[in-house]
Amino acid sequence: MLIAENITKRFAGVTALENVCLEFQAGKVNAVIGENGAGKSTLMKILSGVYPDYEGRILFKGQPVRFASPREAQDGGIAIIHQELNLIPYLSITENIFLGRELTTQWGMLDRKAMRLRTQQLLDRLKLTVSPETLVAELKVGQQQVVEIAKALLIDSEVIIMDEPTSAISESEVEVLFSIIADLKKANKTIVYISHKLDELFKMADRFVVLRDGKSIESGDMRGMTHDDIIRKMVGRSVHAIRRKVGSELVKPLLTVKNLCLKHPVRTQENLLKNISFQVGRGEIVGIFGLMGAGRTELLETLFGLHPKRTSSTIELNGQKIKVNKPADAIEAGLALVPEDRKKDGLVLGLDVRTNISLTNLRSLEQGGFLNKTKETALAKKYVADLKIKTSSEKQTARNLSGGNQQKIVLSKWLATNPKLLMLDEPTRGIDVNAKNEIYKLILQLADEGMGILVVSSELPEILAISDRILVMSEGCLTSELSVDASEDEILKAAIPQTL
Amino acid sequence: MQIPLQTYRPVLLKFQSLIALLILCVAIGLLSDKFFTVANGWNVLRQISVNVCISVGMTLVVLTAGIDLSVGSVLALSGAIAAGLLRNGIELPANNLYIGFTVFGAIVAGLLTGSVLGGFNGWAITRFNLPPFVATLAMLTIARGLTMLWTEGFPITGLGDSFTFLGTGWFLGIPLPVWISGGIVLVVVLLMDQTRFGRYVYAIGGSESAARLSGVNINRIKMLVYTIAGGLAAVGGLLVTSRLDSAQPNAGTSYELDSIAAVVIGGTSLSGGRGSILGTVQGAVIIGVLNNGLVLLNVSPFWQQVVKGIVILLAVIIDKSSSRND
Amino acid sequence: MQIPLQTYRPVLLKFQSLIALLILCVAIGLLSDKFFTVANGWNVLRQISVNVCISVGMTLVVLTAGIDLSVGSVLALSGAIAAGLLRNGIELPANNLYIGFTVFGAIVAGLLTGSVLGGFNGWAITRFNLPPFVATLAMLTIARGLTMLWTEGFPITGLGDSFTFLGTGWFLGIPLPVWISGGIVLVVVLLMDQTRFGRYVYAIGGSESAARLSGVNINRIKMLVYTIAGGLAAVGGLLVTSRLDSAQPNAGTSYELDSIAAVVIGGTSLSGGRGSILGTVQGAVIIGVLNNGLVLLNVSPFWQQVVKGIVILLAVIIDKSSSRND
Amino acid sequence: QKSSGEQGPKKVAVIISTLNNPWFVVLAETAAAQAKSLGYEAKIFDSQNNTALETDHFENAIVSGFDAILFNPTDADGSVVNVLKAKEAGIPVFCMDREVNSAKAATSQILSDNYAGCVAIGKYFVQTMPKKAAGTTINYVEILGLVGDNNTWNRSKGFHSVVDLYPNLKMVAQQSADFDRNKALEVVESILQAHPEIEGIFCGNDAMAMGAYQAVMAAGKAKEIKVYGFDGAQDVIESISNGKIMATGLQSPQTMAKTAAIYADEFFKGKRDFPPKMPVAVELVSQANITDYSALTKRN
Ligand SMILES: Nc1ncnc2c1ncn2[C@@H]1O[C@H](COP(=O)(O)OP(=O)(O)OP(=O)(O)O)[C@@H](O)[C@H]1O
Ligand SMILES: Nc1ncnc2c1ncn2[C@@H]1O[C@H](COP(=O)(O)OP(=O)(O)OP(=O)(O)O)[C@@H](O)[C@H]1O
Ligand SMILES: O[C@@H]1[C@H](O)[C@H](O)CO[C@H]1O
Ligand SMILES: [Mg+2]
Ligand SMILES: [Mg+2]
Repeated sequence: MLIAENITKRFAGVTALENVCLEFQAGKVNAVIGENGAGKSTLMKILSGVYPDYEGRILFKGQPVRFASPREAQDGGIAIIHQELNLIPYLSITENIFLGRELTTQWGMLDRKAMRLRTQQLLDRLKLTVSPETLVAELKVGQQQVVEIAKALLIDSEVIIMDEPTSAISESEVEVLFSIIADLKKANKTIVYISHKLDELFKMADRFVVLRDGKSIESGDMRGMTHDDIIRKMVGRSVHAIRRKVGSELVKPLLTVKNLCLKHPVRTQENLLKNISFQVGRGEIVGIFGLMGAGRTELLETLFGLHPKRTSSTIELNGQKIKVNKPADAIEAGLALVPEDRKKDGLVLGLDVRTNISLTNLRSLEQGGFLNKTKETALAKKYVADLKIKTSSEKQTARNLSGGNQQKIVLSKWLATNPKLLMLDEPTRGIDVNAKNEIYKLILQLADEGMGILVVSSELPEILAISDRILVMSEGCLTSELSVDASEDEILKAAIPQTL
Repeated sequence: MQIPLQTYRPVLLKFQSLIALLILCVAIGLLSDKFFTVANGWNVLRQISVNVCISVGMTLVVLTAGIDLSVGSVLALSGAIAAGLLRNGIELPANNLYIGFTVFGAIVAGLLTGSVLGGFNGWAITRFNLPPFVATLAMLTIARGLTMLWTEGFPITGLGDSFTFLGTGWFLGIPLPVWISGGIVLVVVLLMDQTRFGRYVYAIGGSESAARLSGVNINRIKMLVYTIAGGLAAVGGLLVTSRLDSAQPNAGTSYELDSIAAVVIGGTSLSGGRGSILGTVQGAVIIGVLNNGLVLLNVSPFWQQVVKGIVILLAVIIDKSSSRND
Repeated sequence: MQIPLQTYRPVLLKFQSLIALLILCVAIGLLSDKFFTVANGWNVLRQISVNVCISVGMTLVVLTAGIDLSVGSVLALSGAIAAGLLRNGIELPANNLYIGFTVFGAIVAGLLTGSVLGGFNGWAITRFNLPPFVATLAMLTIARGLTMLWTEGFPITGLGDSFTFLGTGWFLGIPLPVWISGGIVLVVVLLMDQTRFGRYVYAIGGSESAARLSGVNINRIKMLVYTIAGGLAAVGGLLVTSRLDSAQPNAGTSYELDSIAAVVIGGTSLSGGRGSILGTVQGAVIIGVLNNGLVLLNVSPFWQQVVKGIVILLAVIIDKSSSRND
Repeated sequence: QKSSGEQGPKKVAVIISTLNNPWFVVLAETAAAQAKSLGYEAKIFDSQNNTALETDHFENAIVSGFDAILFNPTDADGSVVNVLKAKEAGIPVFCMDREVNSAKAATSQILSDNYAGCVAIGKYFVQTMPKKAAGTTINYVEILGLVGDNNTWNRSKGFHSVVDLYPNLKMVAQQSADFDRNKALEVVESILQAHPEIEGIFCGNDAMAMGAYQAVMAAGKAKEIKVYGFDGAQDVIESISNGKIMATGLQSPQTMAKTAAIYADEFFKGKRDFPPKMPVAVELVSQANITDYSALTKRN
């Protein structure tokens, strides 16, 4: 159906793809697997017309094609859901879905009604219950990703490329997506599917293609493959998943949160977070699970002093009451937050690795009012080495690193503050298995050294793999506190909203 | 749970600066009995009509996250070209040729001038990927220089009644400049609200890369936007010229600031993607009412500048706090 | 494989506009034998020193993704305050009090004026979350009005040799304004490169939310940045005043455009986070050389503006294409 | 249609091309002060050199019931419509300093003759340039005001109408400094690099003359290069008496402003036959006659 022959793509100084040859078959889900930075997205961008300049040849339905723009690819029958969200924040869902393909009346005016109706149908099909008129900016990341999916489904394409479509959506939405993929398969469409969630691949994919360091390594049938097989092909060696030894020794309380409330920014009589109380022990890893919009991110943000005017709570750290009115207070007290949106909140993408790592820590690098660059470089080098950050040097711009490595920088900058309590919001979103494992290892090691850790994740396996204890949130309330032995059912039950 | 938010936010957004405007009007009205008179109303509307034309174009530019500093000079050159052609036509002594221009011909030439200069802005910005600030700053200087060259530094006057009617006439009890600026507002509101072009303008400003990936031809839309902005500056130039029966070489100096002020006071974000034409019109009205009111209230010219600055500040602060939601 | 890229990219970035500058100099040098003389060199440097002062401050502001339109008026007011106090002191007839000012006292008062006005900009922007464009546009008007009020529209002249030495004197064979602007450049380069403050400025412009999460006190840094910008505008005001031996009420009009032009030509991005002080200095030199060259070549005033616009355009296009790497 | 006619004092509007220049501030303030001293309300409007803004002022003044306008036009042609508009509304307009190109529009025009003034300066310029052997050229420079301003050209033309008759006087550079002191300083600094040999600089106003003189002095050429201005500004009069600047054309804004206000007063009292044009001479103040003007060297 879609064949790539000897595709090579170079960016200034980097060869992202080198002589890649592969084939995607119709009526099948073709998984593309590979580590962060392997070149998956680059290849997809070439196939979908985003990068018109490349070497090599693409055959589509037996014909050589060369798309000059995304538009041409779309018209030719190739749709793509990009890895990065590509929505316009201040346009509505309808406007976004139809962007570039607006329906018009015979007067050349926009046919709003028709577009709205069609959008409503798509949203229904995807089970997203928000009005088509909602501005995308008001949607949570997960909901936005659903809109991206809707956008790709709008036109009837032969090939649908999905580059990590599930990185931000919750399990129930994943189910919906999968049923849609099944339908598409039945209609003999070609699905190209990229995901770092191996479980999904086993559930959905028919075939796989492996990319490693910009080269096509191998392809074949998913049937008969095991987790380890896939990982070995991706990484080039085997990686062992980690699990925390379940130790239930008594832990000393590190963080105590009592009656934390957070008001809604507009409707001030309403609470987004309601009377939340919990503890985190020294050396303990507490996982917070919840569905999209449960209020987990807001909880971490509140603890970190981002909403001082809307908060009421009592917080103790090491038995000392602390007052956190701004992030600087939080850092001072020994808190650290690895935020959900690493590109926007975690990093200053335009600055280099060294500057990003030192940003939280400049005070300690000062000498007589000036920054000691030698010390700063040493600090950056230490973390680049410790966390095995793949970068050409500590002077590389953060933007040019792959997702997993960017996340490691965010971790570094917080570890450099020597926090007592590390809060992680979706720490492994969009990160490949190998990097994920390294991050898990790091978290466990930090806990062993006595740091308290609070991890928010939407991935149950992740929560189960690393937590000592699990808190479940739903609709701004803490609904349950469970041990790691809890069954998935139990956890999900607590996470499902009561008011529906 | 998010529904109520959505129902009232657009309302707030659309009428962002209305509260500030109302306060302003009431305050001036209380202090001067001349303010709330029909004659003064038409006065204010006629006075802002040039700024409205320019600012509508500026809004489009700002919505794409651009800026157009050249509007004032483009206004001057367009007006001067129209006036010059109307007055003197084109003489080509070499070929023993003389081309005369009717009022209509001169107007078309003026509009073309503005559109071509605007188009040049768009071309420079898209072709060389220049920051709009620099490209239009260069055009600010270039168009002013061309105006000086064309007029040789002297105003071009005596343009005839049918031309000056444009800027001074009345139709159905409403001044012609108000009809013209009102018509432009209407057309552009429709354009922005009801057509693909409008969507794309918002989309480009909201996220250029996302718009590109959706197949929007960014360069074409930007070209169009700057061309329209140039064309509307030319309309402003024709209005000014016809109102004065004279094309002044230094017309429009620093109009870009007033125009951007109208856009921003009207709630359009300078980083693009958010805002509205009607907001801009309100912004222009605020500035117009302020200028008018300060004169009616007999504020001394030196104090006027101070008061004007303070009122602009307050207007935007009131907006901000009345539409604050995070 | 990425190494060569990194080693030359910073170089390119730092000297972005150097190529354009070189071409410009060579061209002028070929056309006029007076251009490459020591005296003319000092001339150009002295003439740009005011713009350099202002533009260094503007660079900080732009790096935080802001803009400061008020620099010209702040310059005027600061110069006028210093000159007025030096000339007339403060008389409080009610208390039968007269406070005289030494040159030093007047200079401090001028600097304070600029800093306070800049601080007010910063306060309005951070406290009410106003777009910097609007807040500083308001200040542009307010400070101009205050200047008119303070001077009553008349220049304040006759400031004495020790004051005018600041703008006209020489020290070790170098004009004093060049020492001053050079010193400022040096200090601010150090500040931006070697201190926490500099880092925070870049971080805020790169991503305000990431900076906030990293514990940076955004508001404090912005306040500081605008205060510095105001203070540096005041330095410019003192230089102009002392050079002319006269504080002109309309000094600095439209200096903001020249200053932003220097910043942008120097490669600083108006969306913040990227750029450098040294780039800005190059931008200011380009503008200065251009102004000087056009006069040396006796280009007619009409054509000057056209040529200036075209050269600015070309300078930025050359930059863009010579530093294009993605 | 005038509502405020009956009760309270009559209102006089002083509409001035720009207050961004002390010369006009004097004009405006004298006019307003004179009107007030005659028992009227007076209010100053600043057109900021913008004819369109001036139109707005006229409209606003008409609506808010002013009874007379003392007017300093931004432009001889562009301002005609405004004056006509006031005339239609029955409001007398008295032009000060600059004229409008229409015989019947204004009630009276009290004018300073820029052209004639600069003819006088031109003559003095020719006299004071060094006498050299025939065939030797003497180089000079002209600094123009705002190139879009008609006074700039009236002055330049008046000057050249004399100086161009002398072929050995050669203008080696003509540049604009926008009537601005700082710009003139910088422009002349640069010109002195290209033409160190010049012997005279004629400037379109006094602010520029001061800037030009400062550049000349900084270059150590105060002896060789003679500077001429126009306006009769305070600091230039002083500089003439100190031997720094050669000459200027003294316009008397005070006289013009006072006359205009007095005319308005007479108009209210019923007088109608005003001279359509009332020229106020521009006096040449020079090194030769500065002693006659010594009273002016102190601000009153
Ligand atoms: N615009 C660009 N400029 C320079 N280098 C780039 C650019 N885009 C991608 N790269 C580089 O190309 C390589 C492949 O990147 P790509 O995004 O295709 O990886 P990926 O397999 O999709 O990774 P991930 O799983 O993290 O999404 C990486 O080394 C990346 O740094
Ligand atoms: N700025 C805001 N304005 C209005 N409502 C908001 C805002 N930010 C968050 N909310 C609401 O607060 C609730 C909690 O959001 P939060 O981001 O904490 O959820 P979450 O559990 O982290 O979900 P996710 O997995 O999507 O990150 C949601 O219902 C969301 O709609
Ligand atoms: O006389 C005045 C002043 O010289 C001013 O500088 C320009 O305009 C003239 O009318
Ligand atoms: Mg990818
Ligand atoms: Mg979250």
